[in-house]
Amino acid sequence: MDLLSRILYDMVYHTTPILLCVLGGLFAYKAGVLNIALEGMMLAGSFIAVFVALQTQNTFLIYLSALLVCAVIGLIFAYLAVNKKGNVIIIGLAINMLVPAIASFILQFMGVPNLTAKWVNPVNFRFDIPLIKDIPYLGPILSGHPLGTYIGLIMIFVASVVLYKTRFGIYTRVIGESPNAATSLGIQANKYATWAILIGALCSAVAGLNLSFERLGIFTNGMTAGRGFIAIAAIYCGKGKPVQSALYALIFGLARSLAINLSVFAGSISALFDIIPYLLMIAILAVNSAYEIRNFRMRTYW
Amino acid sequence: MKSNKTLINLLNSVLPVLLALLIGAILILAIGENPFEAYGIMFGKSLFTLRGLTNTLHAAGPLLLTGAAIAITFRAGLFNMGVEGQLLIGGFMAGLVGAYLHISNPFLHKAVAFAVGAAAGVLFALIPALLRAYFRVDEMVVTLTLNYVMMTILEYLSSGPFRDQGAGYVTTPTIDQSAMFTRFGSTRLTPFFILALLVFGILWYLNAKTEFGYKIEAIGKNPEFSEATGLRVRRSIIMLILVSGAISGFAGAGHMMSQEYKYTLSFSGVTGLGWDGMLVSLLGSHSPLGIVISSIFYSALKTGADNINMYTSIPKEIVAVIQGIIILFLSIRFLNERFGLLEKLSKKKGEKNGPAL
Amino acid sequence: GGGTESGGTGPKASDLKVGVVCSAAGQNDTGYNKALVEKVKQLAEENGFHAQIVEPTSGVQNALETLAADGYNLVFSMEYDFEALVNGVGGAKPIAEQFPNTTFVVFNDNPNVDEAGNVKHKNVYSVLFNINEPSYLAGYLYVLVNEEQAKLFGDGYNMVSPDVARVAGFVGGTNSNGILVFGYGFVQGMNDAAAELGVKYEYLSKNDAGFSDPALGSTIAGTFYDNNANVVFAAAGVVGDGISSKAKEVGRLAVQVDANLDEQQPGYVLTSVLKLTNVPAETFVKALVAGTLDQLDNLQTFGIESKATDITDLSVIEKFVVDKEAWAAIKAKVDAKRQAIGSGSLKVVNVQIGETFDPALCPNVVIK
Amino acid sequence: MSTILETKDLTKKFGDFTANDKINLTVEEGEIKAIVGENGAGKSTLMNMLYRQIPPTSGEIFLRGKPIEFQSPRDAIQHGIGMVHQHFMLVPSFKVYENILLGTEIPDAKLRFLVDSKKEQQECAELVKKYGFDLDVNEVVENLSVGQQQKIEILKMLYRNVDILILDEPTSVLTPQEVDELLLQLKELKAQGKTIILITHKLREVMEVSDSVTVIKKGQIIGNVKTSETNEAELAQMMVGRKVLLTVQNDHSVQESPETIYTVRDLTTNNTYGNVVVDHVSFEIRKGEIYGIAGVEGNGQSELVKLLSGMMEATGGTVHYKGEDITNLWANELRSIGIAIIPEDRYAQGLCKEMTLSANSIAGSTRSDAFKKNGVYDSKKIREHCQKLIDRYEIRIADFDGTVSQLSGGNAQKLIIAREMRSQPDFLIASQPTRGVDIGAIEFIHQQILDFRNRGGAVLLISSELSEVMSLSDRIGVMYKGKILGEVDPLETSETQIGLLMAGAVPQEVV
Ligand SMILES: Nc1ncnc2c1ncn2[C@@H]1O[C@H](COP(=O)(O)OP(=O)(O)OP(=O)(O)O)[C@@H](O)[C@H]1O
Ligand SMILES: Nc1ncnc2c1ncn2[C@@H]1O[C@H](COP(=O)(O)OP(=O)(O)OP(=O)(O)O)[C@@H](O)[C@H]1O
Ligand SMILES: [Mg+2]
Ligand SMILES: [Mg+2]
Repeated sequence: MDLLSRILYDMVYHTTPILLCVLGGLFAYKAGVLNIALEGMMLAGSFIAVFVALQTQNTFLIYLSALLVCAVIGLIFAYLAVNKKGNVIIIGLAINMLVPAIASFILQFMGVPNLTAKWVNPVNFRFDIPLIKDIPYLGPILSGHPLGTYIGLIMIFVASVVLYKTRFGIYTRVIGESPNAATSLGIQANKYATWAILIGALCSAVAGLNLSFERLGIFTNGMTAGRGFIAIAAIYCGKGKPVQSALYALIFGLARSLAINLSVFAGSISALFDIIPYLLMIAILAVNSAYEIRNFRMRTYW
Repeated sequence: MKSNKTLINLLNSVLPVLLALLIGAILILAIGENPFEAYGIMFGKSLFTLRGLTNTLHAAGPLLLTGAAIAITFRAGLFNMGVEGQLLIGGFMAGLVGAYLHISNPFLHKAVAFAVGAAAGVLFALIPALLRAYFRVDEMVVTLTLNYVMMTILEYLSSGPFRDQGAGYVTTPTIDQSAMFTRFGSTRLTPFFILALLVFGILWYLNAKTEFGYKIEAIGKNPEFSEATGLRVRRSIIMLILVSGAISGFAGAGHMMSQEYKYTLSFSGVTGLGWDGMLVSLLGSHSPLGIVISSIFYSALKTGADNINMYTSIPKEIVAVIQGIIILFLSIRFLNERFGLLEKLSKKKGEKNGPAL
Repeated sequence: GGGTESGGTGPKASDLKVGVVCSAAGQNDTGYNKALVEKVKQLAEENGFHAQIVEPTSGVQNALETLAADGYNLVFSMEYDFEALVNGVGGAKPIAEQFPNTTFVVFNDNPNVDEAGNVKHKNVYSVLFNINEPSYLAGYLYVLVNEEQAKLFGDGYNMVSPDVARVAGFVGGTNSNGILVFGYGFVQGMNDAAAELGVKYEYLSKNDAGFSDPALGSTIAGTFYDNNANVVFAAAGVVGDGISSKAKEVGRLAVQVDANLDEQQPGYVLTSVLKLTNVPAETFVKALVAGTLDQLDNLQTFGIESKATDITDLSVIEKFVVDKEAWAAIKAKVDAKRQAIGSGSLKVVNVQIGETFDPALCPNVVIK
Repeated sequence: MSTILETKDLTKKFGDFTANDKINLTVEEGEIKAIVGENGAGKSTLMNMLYRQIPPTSGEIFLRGKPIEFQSPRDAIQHGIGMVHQHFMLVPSFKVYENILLGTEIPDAKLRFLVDSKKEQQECAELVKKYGFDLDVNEVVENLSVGQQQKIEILKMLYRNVDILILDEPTSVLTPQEVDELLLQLKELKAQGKTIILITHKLREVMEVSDSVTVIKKGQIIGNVKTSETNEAELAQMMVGRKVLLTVQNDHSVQESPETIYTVRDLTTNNTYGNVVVDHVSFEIRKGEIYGIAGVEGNGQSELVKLLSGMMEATGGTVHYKGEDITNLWANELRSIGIAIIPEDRYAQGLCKEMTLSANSIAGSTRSDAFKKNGVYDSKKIREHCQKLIDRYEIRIADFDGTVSQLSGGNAQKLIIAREMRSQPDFLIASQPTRGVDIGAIEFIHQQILDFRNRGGAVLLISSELSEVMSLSDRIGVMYKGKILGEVDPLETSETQIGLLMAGAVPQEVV
């Protein structure tokens, strides 16, 4: 693969986990719940995936268990945040603390630094999409990825439809934007908020699974390395709109891919490449809202 | 009524801890260890021995400050998540001052380091502050992302330009003795803790007794009202974020000069003092007294973890688990203002002789 | 108290207390801590003394102080953090001075000497490993193997033929002498082999990959393999796991460090550069039990002859090679080099003890 | 006519405060029932219980004679009871039709899980036509005027074809035109057989549309009368418990001094979308004069007030006060030179609902030494100050240490006025001072404004309540499309003439 197409391929590769978190997390965002536990949920997903992969080679089981565990975490979050009206930031931080703690407790117990499922060979999880792979330039970039990536890409479309074309999506947006309207019409805010959070959890599961299992067959504690927070940032930048938010996720993917692919030539300074996506995002945000408020004469928009 | 409220608040913070400890006990039993011994050591050696207590207070110092830094912004409705980054840059700069500026006068040396650290915090906070105030950019996103930017930059600086070449791992040179806080006797406690208390006290006073506090409350609860009644919201927002940045930078500098003495990639610990501070502040529901208590409680947990793996064969990870569970439970109120049952009571008696409260 | 002292040499073994303060990687790392911890535990079993393993959460300093204050006789400090121990911080006296009855052992550096080169504290021992030497062997081995790849590797592999390119990659955790020492030894080994065969090699490196993110490791390795490297030398903790799995993915080779990780991805890990901390552990504990610690030199260097540092016996990769004669020949050559190093006739640069690496001395390796 | 809705000893307690006390309300089928009462009397609470927005503490509700136990507003709607809240419950970013159908979306014929927005738009368009509203169902709600938004609320209920429609203060935010329109529509609905319960503070409206009136005071029903058998004065007396002057005695003979104190020249600004909303507005106010600005809501009055109260920046023009240029000064600066402001929205700009009474009582003068002892706040002084305001202005409170949210609209408004007057200003900007406030309070507030004028103060009065402007002002400027179309003297101008101006007719025709 030549450098350019490699960079683009890696862009997709690095975007995947963030993209999944974004598309899952934006439901909670729209429902007015700040879910900073994406990070923890993703880590849980990546842990369980490899952990189960050590017991069985049944991929279905591996996916299932990762999804289940994250669903449970999601439900806990939802119960505390929605039903118990707990402080979402505390809950989120707590989960982000708890998951790695439990993981390292188990690692400690097993007496290993990290989990490696030797039977996993990432190549076997990549597959080409019949038609797409033959598209001249796009083919090699979009094709030949693991399942998680395709789920992510499809989710962009799915999320858009669900959010704007189904009752669930509509109500989710309502309870976030004007809870009073929801209650005054007897829309059960709690139910929809819970589901919104749950979707985030499930997507994080796939994200984590992609990170640890599909890519490496390895789990190391803290391997999510803040991707969950990046996802939140992306969601906020995209105002929770699926396509926009996905684009922001893509920016990160691109910058990350650039950083790594160019570092071979750039040397140690390449360490600083990693900050490009963040600065880029902030710049975009600033320009965006600077444009939005260009004829703002109001002094009270805080 | 009032006393009742405080009782409930107390219960609301004690119950979760007990519950979490219970779960922890089960875990410890499960791996065939003795919970009582574990807890005995965990709390005994972190609160009820001089060495332990002083260790705990020592660790509480930075948390007090980061907690306060979070509180003043959160209460003003500003979701400032940048304390971690501001603390890091503060600590880093203080570290440079400590290592490269050789000021023989220990007092002066520390003063300069603090000044530089706080200033660094302020400058770094300036970005989200201005973006928020003049461009309406969501401060949460900006601060959240800038944390990573700062971590990356500092990692580069500490492993490149400012690296201690002798060292076998990434670290800046150790700061001069003149920049190190000397401990009280054999304890780890240093004058920095007193300093932290002092700063905290001043903030508390300003908050309770001056327009500073009024601004925070008003802007937090109704910015439009605040603007209409002449509080100059834009200015105030900038001011608050910068103050928060200053405190965070100050905390970082203190941590550098009283604990770390050099900038390493694990400068602010596993969870990060900034994030710890956010928890401390949230758990203390942003109230001064609450923050004091929760910061001490939280650092007791930390030193407790240390003792567990210092004196027992129980993996320290289990303490982290308990820690997480406690915080998880603390996030919700187990009891509402009037206990659940009293609520029902008042419903029943309601018709006749008014509610029970 | 109680029992009579055995031959006046220190207290009874059962009264002894040995502590290990692990480095950040923890006692279950890929080998550096683990090997020592397990040996200490085993010896504790055999000699019936108490061993305490500590993964410090509030600083090495606090851990050392606590153990010493608790009257531990021997404390291994695995972390690269000597300031408090040797020089003292925050106005406190050096820990070594505060607790003269405790013996401290530190690794990977010799901080215990002043400008004049005199030992500062009698009760502080420094352990150095000459991992530059096995690294040399690894580099030497790789070139030989790479040149013979056609004979050695059957299907399942996807090497870049020497006629296309001759490349090796190196991934280090941090840009420090402790890490670079691996790379330079490796380069020197490559150079000698390349010189013998009259070929030129390229050497790609990323020295700041950290020690924690295998995903990163795998991507970096990926870029190296894309640039025609047939081997990537991983000296970056668990980042290496990602590199091995990448090697397997693309059907090429990795070289690991610290413990014997050849089984990590059998057939795709060429060898591991061993750094066996259990050897020094045994030396010191035995001395402690025998009460002969003070007879040891305060600087303990473990070279290839000590068996504390070496490359693996290659038994794992051997199962995968096709042409056994060619393989035997290669092994013989490597053994010869091992002899030469052991006997001191071959000198490998060791940047960890302050020597400087001069690329000019390795004309056959182009360092990118 | 048969009874359609009936409550028996319906009671609501908030903590230890009884908002509704054994209410026995009877509503006949097909009538328009008006419910009046002072702020905080318990009207909204009662309605919220009928609609099951909040659960009753005790008591029963009978619908067509049968007792009903609703669990949620949804139940209420299904049983044909709909409510339009005083504070709208719309989703700003949603389109009109989406809001109307919220909760009863139309599923796609084939793919059941999708909603059929095509069909939805059609149905809503038809609905709008059927009831003769003028609305674009594809418009996004946040760009609509308050009046239009209210129509959506009503349509929301009509779509769910409720037989009983509850409206809580529907007119308090409407322009005169919109009010008339609404009242017509209510009659129309009644003609179509709907039963309507109408809460309002405006007795004129009560007399105009209602069939019967129920008066609530302090959470209890103190009277049920047929509209035909009563009059405004009587109702007013029932509500407040004393005689009320429905229009204050404005002694126009009080001569304003010739000295102009406040001058606005060509003031101009634009809104967020960049279109000019205040367009070269000029006027001047003399000492001892009330200058009224009349105009249909949404013709730039709000923006004008924001400009003059330091909440908005002018793109052009100047404002002079006592000779000095105060254009684009900030609120704090305006206050420091003796300008008092009664803002348009009491809960948005005037008060902070979640802050204590005393904290609100020092708003705007937080720097004043009156509340400090050696440099820092002295809570004793502050509390005394607050108590003074409460006593002097007879503000009805439940808990002194409680928050402002305990106050009813009227009392909340009183608190603002008390606070602003306390600073002894020379110039008062009063915007919609009596919106949503009961007549007792209205009388009081009007009196305050006049007294201030009579003490030689100057007042800028902005109100969409034409009668209010007419009765208080010494001069009236009429705003239309951001311009001041003309200035008239209330004494020799009729409401219709002003109405013409408000509708945009050019001045010449009037003078
Ligand atoms: N959720 C609540 N909690 C506590 N008190 C409340 C609550 N809602 C209303 N009240 C109190 O109950 C009383 C009646 O409130 P309600 O809304 O019925 O008044 P209202 O008649 O609608 O007044 P207005 O004419 O201003 O609308 C008020 O004094 C108010 O302070
Ligand atoms: N949670 C609450 N606690 C105390 N009082 C409340 C609460 N909610 C509403 N109220 C009071 O009940 C009264 C009626 O509420 P409502 O929403 O009708 O406002 P209002 O009094 O009519 O004022 P306005 O008509 O100007 O909106 C108000 O005084 C309001 O402040
Ligand atoms: Mg009301
Ligand atoms: Mg009202």
